[in-house]
Formats: sequence, structure tokens, C-alpha cells
Amino acid sequence: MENQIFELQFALDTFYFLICGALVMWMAAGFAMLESGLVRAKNTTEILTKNVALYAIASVMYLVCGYQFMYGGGIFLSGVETVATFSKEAALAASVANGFDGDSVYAGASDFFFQVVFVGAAMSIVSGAVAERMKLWAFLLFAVVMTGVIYPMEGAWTWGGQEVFGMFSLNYSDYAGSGIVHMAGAAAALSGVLFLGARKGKYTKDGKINAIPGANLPLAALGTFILWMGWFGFNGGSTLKLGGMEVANEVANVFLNTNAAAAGGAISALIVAQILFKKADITMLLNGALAGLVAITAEPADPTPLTATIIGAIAGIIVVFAILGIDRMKLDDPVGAISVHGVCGFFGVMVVPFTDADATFGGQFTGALTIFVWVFITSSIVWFILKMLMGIRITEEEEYEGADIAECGVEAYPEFTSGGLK
Amino acid sequence: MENQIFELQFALDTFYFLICGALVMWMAAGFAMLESGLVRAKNTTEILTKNVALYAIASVMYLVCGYQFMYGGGIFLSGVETVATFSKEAALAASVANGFDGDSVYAGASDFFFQVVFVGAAMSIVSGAVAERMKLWAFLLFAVVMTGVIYPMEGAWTWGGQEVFGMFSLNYSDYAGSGIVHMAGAAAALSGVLFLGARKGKYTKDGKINAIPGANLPLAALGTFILWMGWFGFNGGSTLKLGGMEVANEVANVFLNTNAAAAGGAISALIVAQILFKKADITMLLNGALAGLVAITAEPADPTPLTATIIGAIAGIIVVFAILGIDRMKLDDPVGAISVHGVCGFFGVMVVPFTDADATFGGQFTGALTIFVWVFITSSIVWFILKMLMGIRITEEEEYEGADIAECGVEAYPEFTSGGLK
Amino acid sequence: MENQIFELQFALDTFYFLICGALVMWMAAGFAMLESGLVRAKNTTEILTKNVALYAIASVMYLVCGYQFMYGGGIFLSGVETVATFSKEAALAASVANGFDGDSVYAGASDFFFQVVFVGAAMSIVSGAVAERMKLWAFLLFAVVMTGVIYPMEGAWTWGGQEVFGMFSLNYSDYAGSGIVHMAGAAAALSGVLFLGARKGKYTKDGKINAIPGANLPLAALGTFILWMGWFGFNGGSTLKLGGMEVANEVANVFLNTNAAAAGGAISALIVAQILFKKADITMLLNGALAGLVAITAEPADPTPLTATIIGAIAGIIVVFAILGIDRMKLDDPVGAISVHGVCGFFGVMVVPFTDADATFGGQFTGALTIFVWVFITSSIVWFILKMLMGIRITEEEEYEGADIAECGVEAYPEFTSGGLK
Amino acid sequence: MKLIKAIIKPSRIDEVKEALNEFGISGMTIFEVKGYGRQKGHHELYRGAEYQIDFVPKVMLEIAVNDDSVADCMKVISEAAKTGKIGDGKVFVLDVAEAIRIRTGEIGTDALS
Amino acid sequence: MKLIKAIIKPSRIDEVKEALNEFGISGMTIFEVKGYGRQKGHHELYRGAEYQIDFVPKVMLEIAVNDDSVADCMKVISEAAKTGKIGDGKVFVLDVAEAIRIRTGEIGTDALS
Amino acid sequence: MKLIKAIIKPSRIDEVKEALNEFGISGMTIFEVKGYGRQKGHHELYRGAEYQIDFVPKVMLEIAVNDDSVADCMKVISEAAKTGKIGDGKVFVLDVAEAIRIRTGEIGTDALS
Ligand SMILES: Nc1ncnc2c1ncn2[C@@H]1O[C@H](COP(=O)(O)OP(=O)(O)O)[C@@H](O)[C@H]1O
Ligand SMILES: Nc1ncnc2c1ncn2[C@@H]1O[C@H](COP(=O)(O)OP(=O)(O)O)[C@@H](O)[C@H]1O
Ligand SMILES: Nc1ncnc2c1ncn2[C@@H]1O[C@H](COP(=O)(O)OP(=O)(O)O)[C@@H](O)[C@H]1O
Repeated sequence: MENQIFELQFALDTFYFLICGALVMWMAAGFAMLESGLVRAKNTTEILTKNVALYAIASVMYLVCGYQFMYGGGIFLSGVETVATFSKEAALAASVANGFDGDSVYAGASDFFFQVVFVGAAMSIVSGAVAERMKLWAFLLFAVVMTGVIYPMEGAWTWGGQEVFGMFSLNYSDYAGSGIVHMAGAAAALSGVLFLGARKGKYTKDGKINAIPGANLPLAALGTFILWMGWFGFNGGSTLKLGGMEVANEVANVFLNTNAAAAGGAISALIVAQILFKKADITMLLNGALAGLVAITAEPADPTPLTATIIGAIAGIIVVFAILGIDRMKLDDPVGAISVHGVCGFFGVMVVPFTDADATFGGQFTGALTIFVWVFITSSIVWFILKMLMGIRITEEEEYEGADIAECGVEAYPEFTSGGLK
Repeated sequence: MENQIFELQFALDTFYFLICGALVMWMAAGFAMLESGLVRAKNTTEILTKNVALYAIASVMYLVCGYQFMYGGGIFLSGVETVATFSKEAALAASVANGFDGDSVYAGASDFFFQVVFVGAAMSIVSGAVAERMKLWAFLLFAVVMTGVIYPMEGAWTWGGQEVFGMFSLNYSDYAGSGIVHMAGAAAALSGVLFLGARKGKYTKDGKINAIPGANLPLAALGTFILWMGWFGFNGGSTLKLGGMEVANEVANVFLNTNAAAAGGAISALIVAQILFKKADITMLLNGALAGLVAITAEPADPTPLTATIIGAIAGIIVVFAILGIDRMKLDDPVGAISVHGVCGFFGVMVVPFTDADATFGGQFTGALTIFVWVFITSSIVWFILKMLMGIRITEEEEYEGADIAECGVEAYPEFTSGGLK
Repeated sequence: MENQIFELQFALDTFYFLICGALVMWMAAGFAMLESGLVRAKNTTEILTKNVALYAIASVMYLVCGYQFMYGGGIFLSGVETVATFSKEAALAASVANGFDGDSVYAGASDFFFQVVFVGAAMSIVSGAVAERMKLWAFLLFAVVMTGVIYPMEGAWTWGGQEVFGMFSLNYSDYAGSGIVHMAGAAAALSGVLFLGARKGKYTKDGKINAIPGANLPLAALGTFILWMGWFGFNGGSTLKLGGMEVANEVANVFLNTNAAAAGGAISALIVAQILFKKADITMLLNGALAGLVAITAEPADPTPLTATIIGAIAGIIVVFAILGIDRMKLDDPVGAISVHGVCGFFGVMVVPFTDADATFGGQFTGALTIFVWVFITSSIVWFILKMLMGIRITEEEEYEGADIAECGVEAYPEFTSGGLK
Repeated sequence: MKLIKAIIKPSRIDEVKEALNEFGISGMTIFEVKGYGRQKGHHELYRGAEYQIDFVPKVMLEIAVNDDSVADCMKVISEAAKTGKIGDGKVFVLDVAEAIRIRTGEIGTDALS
Repeated sequence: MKLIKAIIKPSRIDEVKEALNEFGISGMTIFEVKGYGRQKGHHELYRGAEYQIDFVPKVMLEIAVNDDSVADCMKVISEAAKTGKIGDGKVFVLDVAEAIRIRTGEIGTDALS
Repeated sequence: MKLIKAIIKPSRIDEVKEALNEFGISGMTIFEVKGYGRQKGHHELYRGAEYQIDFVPKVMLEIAVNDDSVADCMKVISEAAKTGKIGDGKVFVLDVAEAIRIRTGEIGTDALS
């Protein structure tokens, strides 16, 4: 009968993983909607194509080699149990060995599924920052390397617990990946933005910053809601176990804190925008919610709900100034990805020691730095090679006409626009 | 080993609560899409801003004091167990005390999470009814009071089981909140509409009713689908327990009945629209589905599937006539929120005694009346104060130009519209 | 105490069914978005109306008689246990009889819920193929017969395990319905397309094929993501049991393979499109992902992840050529439903024997043929009767003006279009 | 024959249309335009960057009338379109050398609806 | 030089364009307009309230031609645009005082494509 | 008085507007049009079927000026709109018989902003 309890625990934890994974997969749609809402109509088809394709590429590359690099799951998932190779005896034995309060036991396939959707999320961050000017296929080739190698390597050194190259041993705490996923994505994005340069017309020679409004704000709001929802899986699943009272309580607090931080970020960003601009800038509201989510991701379990709200609220304030500052540095990031995922990801990592006694500022900083440096440098190498090989930027004329026609051959809204005259 | 079973039950029920809560959170996106699809392009950014911000406000205010007022969960959730304060012993003891067939035991944080998303839903109802003319910040201040006090108080008297003020003891049955959530939201909306007046141009001096078509019907349909999906969590989670055969069977019937009522409402409203107008009015179809959902919410467990379909179908008929009637009374409700949530919410409450032997018409009516009067009067006081302090309506010129530019500074579809000439 | 374990297993399996069902219900929104993104603006309201209404009709008709025909669940679900009629004793007895490793035991209502959403999916396939020219009410009447009789009958012969008419005994393996759901939908769609003819202007007299671009590609991408997500429930739920280690492992592999096949299909279709057209055609990318999903549906458990990726990739290649071929045959299918669900559904059925030793090519072919012939012939009879009775095609003038105004009375985007001049 | 080109505020289109109808003009062609003049546009704001929308939405009416009606027609339009606030717009009159109704081939003033 | 302004049904634009091409006209400017005339608009319905769309979508063509071609060009357009049903539209001809091709500075009829 | 109709590339609208402003022209009406000429459109592709978009987006400016300014104004526009590549557009000049400012009733050149 004890075996039956273990079977149920196994089933419950597997299911929990799968549902959380499905929610994270759903975030791919969130990024796609957010980004397609914030670019101009003429670049919408292309950003959608990138978002769908990058998720597909992440799914395949992580299966081919990424999971092996990160967790040693085998090339082509050869180490993951299939229906044919599954051994109930082994699983039961592991359950008994772990005892009811030990590590969870769940289907290996569910772990892969939960991990692979994170890769998609990391890569989605990049697409927004380089939107409206990067070549589609150069981007997709970058995605192959990023999801197959760059992300898995830094993932291995942190979550994977591997001491690759004997280079360093991080005492680094990052629950669901403020640094490992979000800041990593932002580092690749930053490198891409530097290699690409700004969109034509974004910054004038006399130093003026031009606004380039997004074409479809309801999509941006929808994307934010999707991400908000998907984040419950992102953070909630990262508890890695549900079957047990203490972990279940932890999962519940993660859900609650995740929601609270997003709410705090949304409100504070909206208020700051209203004070600064005298208008309730919706894009800041949306970025504020995401900033709160990114910040709480490094430690969504330990803070009290009030603390989580405050952490989110601070991130909401930071993100507004980060967006303004980065724009002033003439780093053209159409969706604010570097501010949201990079700056607030770093903030999230550094704030962990306040609520988690085991974490140290030194460890957090070292870890964040390692991730940033690794991803930024390797990304730069890849961008550089791509630039040499095939070029990474569409021509000026294509940019004027829109990436949609140049790259995808079809407009996103053929009946709604007729040149976008203002 | 018994403890392990209780642990699993606790974990399962907590997870069930969290997933249902995530589905209800998702309804915030549904309301946002529905409403942004049914307003004109020039007011779209503003309604989106309201919808995101109100959900954030609801999340924070309910955490600050609402949950305390409604269920005594402590200011700042001080009474809810965090990761640090969780006592497995206490939870196990409670499980043993309740026995396997008694009340459920789950993480306190999951209960809060499930409750807080309901607050967002109640508030979302208001935003649609006052769309296209209310000041953003007046609305958000109203949201603070509504989600922090007004809703929690009536919630306390009903679901909270408190006899506040010794005023009344309701024998009132409202499973998932046809009255407590939906009619309450509609009462606040009605009050807001009365204080605001109709949109300019909606009713002409010679008594004609002008149509003001929504700008983006796919969003309205998407919003309805999202709400339909989220409602499974709304009603399904309201069973409050999953771990047990009888409750699991009940949850399954709730899902089934919820779907059946929505389907019934959609079909009947579409047929009535076709008969009345000779056209298949999609907005009636969508409102019909929602009407069915609202109506079944008061008792989604007890009816047979056939009865649920019929209840939904009646609500679908009611909602069409309610929309036409309310329009004729010159109450300008751009999305039909008062009809869907108010009229059909009341219908749902009153129909409970037919399928639930414990409920009485008297009790239902008294309860509905109490909720309505409380929310309507307190809302009116708040609207009145806001009107005196800062005004609640944008200027006529701003209304003409659109709330988006006036309040948020940016158009929702800058490339698609050029004045909206017809 | 053993009973308590069975209770938990029952609760877990019921919940799993319900969540998977909710995900499949969500696919209705996916079809609605996909189709409304791929039609012209002037036919958008109508396709949305069809999609919402057909799901409602499927829900009601399957409840009225479809479930009885397919699984013998009783007219009006009289055979499904409600809250009042549920017998815990019987459920426990069944659990004990099945033993922990036997068939699952779950709430009857959850089974119905999971099955009914499949009916909606089958019917949604049809609406896309006949878009932009079919009369709304003729379509909805067809939906009544399709969801009440045609689909349930072939479902009964396959999943239902009934030997209706003693006609045939299929040794046919179709896990989640590549044939039973998808190819069936496509067969009805093909028949509809043949009866309807092509949209005006699609094929010119001199044999030229005109492109008729969709109005809103972000909706099409969103719809694809929704379907991708919902498919986890579609295939994952089809394992029919979660509570046990082996089945849980199977469910996990189904999720993983489903994702892998979609990714494979997306990538291969994008590459083929790029090679053939020199452009990254997003509609092929989206159809490729769906093609992968349809193909893996017949056997998502047994393939290794790599095999699943390859099956998906082959489907992605097939679908591009199928779309081009079907267009060349002057079968006008605006969304590619026949190619995605029909051709790739057939491919999925036929590929099962490669990974599932129990299946034979003969059995698969016979089963697929039976489904196709049954659905195609009965559909044709219904289309024919509808054509005689009321006509199935809107007038040429209505088609020119758009089905929205003709059938629904309101435009989907009244402010964005002014004639659609190109 | 003359072609009257009137640039008016979008909010006055219904009034102008009705006034013209009463006056006996039953044919016209209109389209949306953007105007630039004394009436200034507005500021918008996007992610902290303010930008100026210089052009104001207007509606252009083009109406072919016979020479006798021109003066009256201008008056009718002016009165119906007038709000008295900056940006009410202009009416220009151009000569029409020839006109033809496509459906019937009628030419000259017969071609006007 | 003359400016031909033709208001036609949107469904005829391809035919007209091709006919003009054959006739040797290789430059024109077109835009979407809304027409008001004998051809009536349609009713729409939204949440039970019916409303009238008075204006019918049309396309305006503006073509500058030299004086010799005007009559033929009008004929070409009329024939290609004709469906015989109400609402086929009008062609108006206006005098052009001067023309210049921006790219080259050519003036007069040389400026026409 | 004359009406200048200038068809230019959308990308040049800001330059032209500024040049006109400097020149002292403070009123104009613009709208989006589609041009057909030597500059060819582009191909699009949808589900394997290629199709030709013949028309190129352009902006039409309509500016009423008094007779003295016409020549200079044309020059200003031409210079500001010029990129030297095919498709830069044309300027046409039409006679204006009468003008009125709706708000004030001023007529003739007084009506111009
Ligand atoms: N010189 C001009 N040529 C063409 N259109 C003009 C000219 N001046 C003004 N307009 C049009 O008339 C509109 C109203 O002009 P404006 O100067 O704003 O106000 P008002 O007509 O009250 O003086 C402008 O928006 C523009 O469309
Ligand atoms: N007096 C007019 N001035 C300018 N445009 C006109 C005039 N009369 C008609 N039109 C344009 O011509 C179009 C067709 O006119 P209508 O009276 O509907 O049909 P028909 O040309 O067959 O007589 C109208 O939609 C309108 O755009
Ligand atoms: N005969 C014409 N009548 C009216 N507009 C014309 C004519 N010819 C050209 N145009 C307009 O001028 C634009 C530019 O013409 P095009 O021949 O492409 O280049 P270019 O002006 O450099 O010779 C066209 O897109 C069209 O809008």
C-alpha cells in the first residue's frame, strides 16, 4: 500500500510539472503578443515568425544537446525514460529511498518538458530587443546556438550543479531564474543591440530621441496577461516538488508572491509614469508588471506577501528609469527587454539575501556576473560570426518598407494600413 | 502512512486551488479583451490600462486589508502561513481532526490566492460599464475602496459567515458568487453609470438610440473564450475541496454544468437576436454565453446537465431583453455588464431553490437585496465623493478626441485609424 | 486506509481529466483566432460567430444524444452520475475491482467533459475550410448533425468499441484522434468545399490562383499558440489515466512528444517555404506546427522524442505540398484545414505501426478509410439537403460586401477598413 | 460646372451632409485627410518620449455643382460646418471642364446626381 | 494639360488600370473615398440598434493627361468602369495650369509618366 | 489663387512640411494615396501564391496659395521632396476660382492660413 502512495505522489508531481510546463510554454505566446503589439505594423509578421520559430528551435535544440549539457540528460534525450524504457521498480525504489520527505520522484520526461520551455522563454527575451531591424535567419541561427549551447552551459554551472572547467563554484541562489533565465536572455539581447545599432529614425543626429509607437496595444496587454499567468508555472514549478505538505505550502506561497510582486510592479510603474510624464503610460504599466515578476523570480518562496509586493514595487520603479536611461544611452530596445529582464533580473538576484538567509551578496553578485559575462561574450562571438558570414541587419530600404515584406513576403494587416502616415 | 495520505490530500487540494486560481486570474485578461474589443479605437488604451491596473490594485488591496475584512486573514496577510511559519504538525493535526471526509485542509496561501482573483473579477465588471468616459484615476481610486472594503464586507456577511453589525443573518446560498461577485460588480457599475451619464452621442435629444460599434470584435470573442475557460476555475474551485470521491465528482459536475450553461446561453441569445433583428448579432451571442455562465454560478453543482443547459438558455434570453431594456432606459453600458452580471446574476441567485432544496426564495431574495443595497449605496457614496474631489468624467473635448490621448498619451492603434470616419 | 488512497486516485484522475478538458476547450478559442486571422476583414465577425456558436452547439448536441451514440452515456446524459446520484460505494468497489494497476476510475462527468470538447474541435476544423462564403445558419445546422450524429457514430466504432451494424471490426489504433477527430473534421470540410465552390476571385478563368491574404496575422499566430497549448490536454488527457507511475510516465512522454512534433513541423515547414518561395511564409510555419501536432496525435506515447520530432518534421513538409496541391486542384480552403487535419491526419494514422508494434498498416488504412468514407458521405448528404432546403452559399453580392454585414449585421473592424483597396 | 472642395471638421460631417441634402445636393464624394494650419495637433507620449502629431484629422468633401448653385452651396456648407473655433476649415472652388456619368454616359451637368 | 478625376467602384479598379495601360497611360494616383449619391449605403446593426451607413466605398483616380488624350481617356475609363448598375461613378475633368516632375524638374506634359 | 497638388514619397513629408513652413506656408491638407508610375510596386507572397502590389504608397499635399507664390512654392516642394530616385512624384497646379474660410467667412487669399 505504501507503494500505491508513492505511485500517487509520483503521478501528482509529474502532473504538477507538466501543468506548470504548459503554463511556461504559454509564455511563448505572451512574448509573441507583447512584441507584436509593440512593433510597427510593417514588422509584425516577422516578429511573429521569429517568436514561433524560436520556440520550435529551442524545443529541438534543447532536446538534441541542450539538456545533455545542462543536466546530462543524454544527446537526443537518450537518458530520459520513454514509455518503453520506464522502470516502475526503479521509480518505486527511488521513492522509498528518498522517503516521503526527501527529494521528489517524477517522470524524467516531465522534467525535460518543464526545463525546455524555460529555454524558449530565455530566447524570447532576445527577439523583442532586436526587433524591427534584424534579419530573420541570422536571428534563428543565433537561436540555435543560444538554446543549444550558451544557455545550457550557464544553466549547468548553476541549476545543473556542475563545476564545468573547474572555473568557479558559485554559492548562488536563483530559485526560478531571475539571473539564469532572464538576465541571461537580456545579456544576449544587449549584445545583439550593440551589434545591430538602433532602428533608422530612432535617434536623430541632433541627439533627439524619437518615439516609435507600437501598432497594436491590446496585443501588448494580452501578452502581459499571458506572461503573468504563465509565470505561475514558471515560479510555481520551480519548487520542483508538490507532493508533501511543506512543499505544497511553499508552492502556494510562490503563487501568491508571484502575483503580489507583479501587482506591486504594475502599480508603482504606473504611478511613476504619471508623475514623470503626466500621463498613465500603458507601456510602463505593462513593463512594471513584468519587472515585478522578473524581480521576484530569484526568490518567490521566502518573502512574506508584503515583502514580495514591495520587491515588485521597487522593480516597477527601477524599470521606468532603466527604460529612460537605456534609451538615453542610445541603446534601442523596442520592447524594453533589457530593462525588464536584465536590470530587474539583476535586481532580483541581488535582493535575495534580504529574504533568504543562506544567500550572500557576494555569491549573488559573482553568480550574476558570471552569467552575464559568459552569455554576453559568447553571444557577441556568435553575433560577430553571423555578421561576417551573412550580415545580421536588413538593408535600409527593407527596413523602410518593413521586414514583413522583405523577409516573410506578407503584411500582418494588409487591409488596415496604407503607409502609416502621421 | 496515514500521514502521507493526508500530505498528498493537502498537496492535491492546494494544487487544485492554485490552478483554479490561475484560471480565475486569467479572467482578468478575458475582461480586458472583451472590453477593449467593444469600445471604440480611441478609448482602447485607456480601458486596457484600467483593466491591468485594477487587477493589480485588487491584488494589493485585498492583501492589505480585504482578506482581513472578509475572512479575518490578518492585515497584510499576517494570519496566512508563509514558508517560514508553516507548521506541518498543525496541518497534519487538522487533517486528522477533519478525517478524510471532513473539511479540506490546504495551504492558507492557496486560499488567499483563490479568493484574491475573485476580487479582480468583481472589479473588472465595473470597468466595462463606465468605459469611454470615466477618468482613469477616479476609476482606480474607486477600485481601491471597492476591492479593499466594499466587496470584502459583503463577502464577509455571506461566504465569510460573519454577522457584521448583528444586522442580519442570511440564509443565502451562492456557490461561486452569482450575487456576491457578479451582481455586486454590477451594482457598483450601475451606480457609476448613473453618476457618469451616457457617452456623448449615444442618445439623441429626440430619443433615438445610436449604435456605437466596438472597434475590434475578434478581441471581444477572444475575451469571451477566455472568460469561458476561466470560469471552470471560478466555479470548479468554489467546491473548495477536491481530495475525495464525492467532492471530485462534484467538481466534475461543476465543470460540466458550467460548460453546458454557457452553451445554452450562447445558443438561445443567438436565436433570439436572429429573430428580433434578422441578423446573428455576435455581441448578443457573446453576452449570451456570459449570461449563462453568470446564472449557473450560484449553483453549478446540483443541477443535472440538462437543467444547467436550460438555466443557461433562459439567461441567454433574459440578457438580450435586458440589454435592450437598459439601453431604452438610457443607461449607457457599452459592454452590457449590468445586464450580464447584474440581471443574470440576480436570476442565477433566484433560480437556486429549484435545484438546491436547502435554499429558499426568501433567503435568496434577502441576500441578493442586501448585497445590492450595500454595494449600490456605498459605491454611490464613493462615486459622489470622487466627483466632488476630482471629477469622474473626462471633458467633452477629451471624450471627442478619445480617452487614450487624454489620459494615457498614446493611441492603441496609431497606424490603423485616421479619424474613424463613417 | 486503502479506500482513502483510492479516493485520492479518483480525485487526481478526475482533476487531470478536467484540466485536460479545459485545455481542449481552449482550443476552440485557438481555432477561432486562427481562422479569424486568416480571413479577410469583411468576413471576420461571421467566422467568429460560427466558431463560438459551433462550440456551443457541440456542447449541447453531444449532451443531448452524441455521448449516448458514442459511449452509451444516455440521452441527456441520463447515464452520467450527478451530484445527487453519485455512489461512493460503487466507485470504491470499482476501484478495488480494478486494483491499483487496472483501469482508472474517475467521475463520469469528467469523462463527458473531456469527450465533449473533442467534438467541438472536430467541428472547428470545418468552419475554417468553408470560410468567407458559407451561410451562417446552414453551417450551424450542419454542426447540429455533425456533432450529434456523424462524429459520434464513427467515434462509437473506434474509441467506443461498438460494432455498429456488424459492418466491420477495426483493428485500428488512434490514441488521441488523428483520424477519428482530425481527419473526420477534414472529411466533412472537404465535402463542404466541394458543395460550396471556391471564393469569388480565388481562381481566375485562365487558371491563375489568386492569393487572398488574411487580415490579421497576429491572431493567426495567437490561435496557433493556443492550439499548441491546448493539444497538451488533447493528447495528454487521452492517456485516460494519470494515477499510477507507468501511466504518469506515459502522460509525461505524451506532453514531450506533442511538443517535439509541433516544433519539428514548424521548423521543417518554414525551411521548405523558404526554399520554395524564398520567403519565410508565416502561414506555412503555423500550418507546419499544426501539421506536426495532428500527425503525432495518433500515437504520442510510444515514439522516442527524436522520432516524434521527425514525425512532426515530415508532417511539416507534407503540409506545405498538400496546401499547394490542393490549391492547384482548385479546392479553396482558406486556412488549409484539409491539408493540416486531413492529409496530415491520415499520415499520422499510417505512421503508427512504425512505433506501435500492435498496429498494422492494414488496420490503420481500413480504419482511416472507414472514417473518411462515413464522414464524407454522410456530410455530403447533409450538405446536399441543406443546399436544397435553404442554400448553403451567400449571394455573390453578399460575398463581395462581406459575410459580416450580410449575416451578422456588423463589421469586425469598423474603424480600420474602408474598402480594403490594394 | 464647378468642383467644390470643402475641408471640414470630422464632427460636422453629418450636419453638412444633411444641410446639403436639404439644399438639394444629392451627390458628393468625401475622404479623410489630415490638416495643417492654425489649429495645432496634439502631443502624444510613448515610453517617455514625447512627440508631436502636427496634423489634425479633417474630412474633405468634393462636390461637383452647376455654376448657378456654387455660391449658395458654399454658404450652406460654411454654415453647417461652422463651430466658430479655429480649424473649421476652408472651401475652395475649382473649374470643371467636363463631366460624365459612367453608367449612362450623360455629360455635363446631367452627369451630376 | 488636364487632370481627370474619376470616381469608380472599387471592384473595377483592376479593369480600369489595365485599360488605361493598354491605352498608353502609365501614371496615375488613386485613393479610397466614400461616395454619396443614388446608390444607397447599407444598414448595420449593433446590439439591437440599427444604423445607416450612408457612404459607399469608391475609388478616386487622378490622372494628368495632355489635352489631346482627354476625350479618349475618359472613354477608356468609362467603358472599363461600367457595370451598368447604379453607383458606377463619374469622371470630372479639370484644367491643369502647370506640372513638374520632382525627380528631373521636367515641366509640362514632359512631367507625366 | 492656385491649388498646388503635390504627390511625394511618404518618407519626405517632414522635410517638405518644414521647407514650406520656412517659406511661410502655414496651411495645407494632406492625405495618403497610392501611386502608379515608373516606380514599380513589390511582390507579396501568401501561402505559395505570389501577387503583385502595383501601387506604391505616396502622400498627396494640397495647398492653396496666391498666384505670386506658386512658382516659388513649387520649387520649395520639389527641392524638399527630391531624392533623385524614381518615384519622387509630381506637382500639379490648378486654378482656384474662389476660397472661403469657414470660421470667419473671409474670402479669397484672406481665407488661406
Ligand atoms: N493653404 C491651405 N491649403 C490647403 N488647405 C489648407 C490651407 N490652409 C488651411 N488648410 C486646411 O484647413 C484646415 C483648417 O485651417 P486652420 O488654419 O487650422 O483653421 P481655420 O480654417 O479656422 O483658419 C487645415 O487643417 C487644413 O486642412
Ligand atoms: N455631385 C457630385 N460631386 C461629386 N461626386 C459625386 C457627385 N455625385 C455623385 N458623386 C460620386 O459618384 C458616385 C456615384 O454616384 P451615384 O449617384 O451613386 O450613381 P451613378 O453615378 O450611377 O449615378 C457617388 O458615390 C459619389 O462618390
Ligand atoms: N499622369 C499622372 N497623373 C497623376 N499622377 C501621376 C501621373 N504619373 C505619375 N503620377 C504619380 O507620381 C508618382 C511618381 O511617378 P513615377 O513615374 O513612379 O516616378 P517619377 O515621378 O520619378 O517619374 C506616381 O506614383 C503617381 O502617384
